[in-house]
Amino acid sequence: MTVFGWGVFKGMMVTLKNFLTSYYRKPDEGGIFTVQYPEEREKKIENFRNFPFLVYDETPGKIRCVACGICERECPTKCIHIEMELDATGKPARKPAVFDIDYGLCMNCGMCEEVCPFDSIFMDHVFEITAPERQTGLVRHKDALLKANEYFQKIRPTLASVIDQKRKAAEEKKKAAAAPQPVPPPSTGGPTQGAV
Amino acid sequence: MPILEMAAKFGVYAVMGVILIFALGVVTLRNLFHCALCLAAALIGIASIYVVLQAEYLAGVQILLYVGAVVTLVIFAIMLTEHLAGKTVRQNNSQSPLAIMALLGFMALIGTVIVKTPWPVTPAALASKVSVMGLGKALMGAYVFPFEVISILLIAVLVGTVIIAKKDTPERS
Amino acid sequence: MIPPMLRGIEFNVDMIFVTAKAWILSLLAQFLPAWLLVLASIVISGVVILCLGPVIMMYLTLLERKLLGRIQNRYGPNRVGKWGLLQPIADGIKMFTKEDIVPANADKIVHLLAPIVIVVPALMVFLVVPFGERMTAVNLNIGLLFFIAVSSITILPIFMGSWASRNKYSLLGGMRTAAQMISYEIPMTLAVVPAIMMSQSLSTNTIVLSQVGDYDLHWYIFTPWGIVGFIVFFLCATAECNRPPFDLPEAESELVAGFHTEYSGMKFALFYMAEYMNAFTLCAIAATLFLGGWQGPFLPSWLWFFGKTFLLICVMIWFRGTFPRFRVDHLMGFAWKFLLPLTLLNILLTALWQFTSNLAAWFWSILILGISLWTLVKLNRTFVPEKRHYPMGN
Amino acid sequence: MIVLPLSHILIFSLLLFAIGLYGALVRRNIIGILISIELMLNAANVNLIAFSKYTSLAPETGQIFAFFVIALAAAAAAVGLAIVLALYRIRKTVYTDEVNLLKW
Repeated sequence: MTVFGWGVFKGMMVTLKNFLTSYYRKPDEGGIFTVQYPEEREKKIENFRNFPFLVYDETPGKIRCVACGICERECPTKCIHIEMELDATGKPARKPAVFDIDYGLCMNCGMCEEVCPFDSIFMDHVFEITAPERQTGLVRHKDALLKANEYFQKIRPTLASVIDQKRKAAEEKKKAAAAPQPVPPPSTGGPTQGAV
Repeated sequence: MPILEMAAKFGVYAVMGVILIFALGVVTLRNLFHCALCLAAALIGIASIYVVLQAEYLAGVQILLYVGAVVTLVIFAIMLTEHLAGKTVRQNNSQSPLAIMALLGFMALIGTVIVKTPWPVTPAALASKVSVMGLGKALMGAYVFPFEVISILLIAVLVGTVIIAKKDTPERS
Repeated sequence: MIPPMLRGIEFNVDMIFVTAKAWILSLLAQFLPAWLLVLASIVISGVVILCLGPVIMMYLTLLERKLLGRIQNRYGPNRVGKWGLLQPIADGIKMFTKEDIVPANADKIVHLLAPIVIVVPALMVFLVVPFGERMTAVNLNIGLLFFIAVSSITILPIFMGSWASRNKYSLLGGMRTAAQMISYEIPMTLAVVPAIMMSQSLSTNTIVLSQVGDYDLHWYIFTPWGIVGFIVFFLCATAECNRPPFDLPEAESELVAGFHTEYSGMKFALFYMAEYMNAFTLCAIAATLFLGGWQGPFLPSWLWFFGKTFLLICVMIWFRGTFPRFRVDHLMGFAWKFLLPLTLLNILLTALWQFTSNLAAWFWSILILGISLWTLVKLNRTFVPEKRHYPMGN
Repeated sequence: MIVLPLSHILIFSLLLFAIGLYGALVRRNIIGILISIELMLNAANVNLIAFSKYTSLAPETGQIFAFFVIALAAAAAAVGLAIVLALYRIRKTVYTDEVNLLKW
């Protein structure tokens, strides 16, 4: 037999319990889990992705990107712009001369990171970006995008280690393939030479 | 404290003047909603006159009943009947000059009566204070019969109003 | 030499405000004529109330947002000031600086008058509230009637506000608010009658004094009719100041903001202030009538008064954190078909309570209350339409 | 305790009554007439209270009569407005001179 007002009483008890427990319960079991943003920071999650950046191995000169343009085509918001560098003879030098990403347009989807065959573009953890002017202020040129491999290892240790092993293995395989047959003329190694 | 006395008396005359102005507003304003608001203001003024005449309980009842209920009723009626079209409609009919003359005559007659007759004002009456307890006893004592008749009448009015105002929708089968 | 005003007041924490006022008056007495002193004491009380009202309103808004936050597992505002204490001031500045938009074909005068006319009764009610021993601003012997009459005036400015802004939503909101406030005013007035009957007077001070007793068991809430009266009065109080779960008229989801849709800036702040001050005074009167006003064992009287009122306001906020909104017909049905008969029966109970002995009185009054509640619930069984069957199958 | 000469209050209520009467006679809108009648009733109330205060009859009589007048005025207003609503629903008008046919 439903006593009149019993549901009302139960409802009030729920909110009262919630009110009281919010004072002493710890965040993960029912307490208040709000993070006071500027003072406290959320603990870093490795796969948190924000604007892309380019990786270089030792010196900014040895950039991994070969300006193949796959990410430029794949980017849904078309915010990447690449121009191939031409060496003295006018042949493409497999290096990007100009590599612009418009952070204003980029929606942090991470497509460029997935499609990049040369592990050269990854998503960063830096999200507090401001610029004085909206249209042109947020366009990042190549030198602003370049970051060292150590930084990449620091922010995404697991992924970075996997990629480094892969690159080292490719390195050994290439060196092994190149070393044992010093005799055959260098012409056969032409097509794989660019796979670095 | 003669100054306070004199200031209070002046205040009462001022309130009376304000009430008369609001009353004129009730009668002459074109927009009926403004009339109802002037009526509310006039009634609150009259409640303050009751306080001056040491009938506080009645002032409270007056505000509660008149301003709280009757004026709200009038405003409900205005809202339901006044279509918002701002068509300027002649508010008063043609007999207004005739009515004014008749009223002036009526006022002159009653005015002279008021001023001329020596009212039996007794200082004892001025001093007597009506307590709420006294009112209750009188209502329950000497005036208990009209009190009951009024309650029956109010119930009759309640039922009557609902029946008249109810939209007579055809009885759903 | 104690100045004449101060004689007869014992100096302890309880009388701190009374002595403060008397001391100020004794200071003024040196260079003011006698009759001006009377005005001075009126002015002092007036200034105190005029400051008390808005400050209470500001910190009620903060309290509400803090408690609601805690109920919903988040902090309330804590950015402006130490624990968000300066938040009301920030809100106030925001309200002042906001642009004051008046709709094009609105009725200018009435649009301007409405917020003013709604704040005046909200402030006037403070006169009658007994803040502590000998701390009622004006000791009217028709205190309670004054309170009910003044709080019944608030229906008018709501009409003015909704009619003047020439907007369908505000007109609908205004009509609903007026209907709700009228239908909840009657049970509220009748819920007050038992307290008046038992204390033989309308003045709030004597009502509090009539609840004096050892161990404070003489509060009216510790009697069967007191409990019922308190619950009904408190429900009607929440409905009277349009607070959830009775806040249909200004329900954001349905009527944008009810009657104060077309108001912004300072005028909206006045509407907002009037609502919160009404909430405070209604809780104060509920505490005075049923919880023994400033009665309390050790603490000074005004501390007891503010504690009880604070407790009741927290319950109102608690309601807001818990309950969904009433539907219009349930809202009206609840007032007319449930609360009104209950209060009438409550008055009968108090009458019988006065003449019978204590123990037996408890027994049969609970009996009567139980039976009447049961019948009322049965009578109010909500009309359940017969199950609708769809031709195409469900 | 403010003591006004009785005749001043009577003149005030006479003026109020005259204004109410003028409104009732002259106004075209039925609700306007009803409001003016309220004014006239209030003028009568003021008179009742003034006499009960100043002359030595039993002091409560004036106030009790005033209660009954208020109750009756409320009842009259309620029924009057109900009739106005019914009239408005049928004839779509609240102006007295447009409602002059005895049979509609």
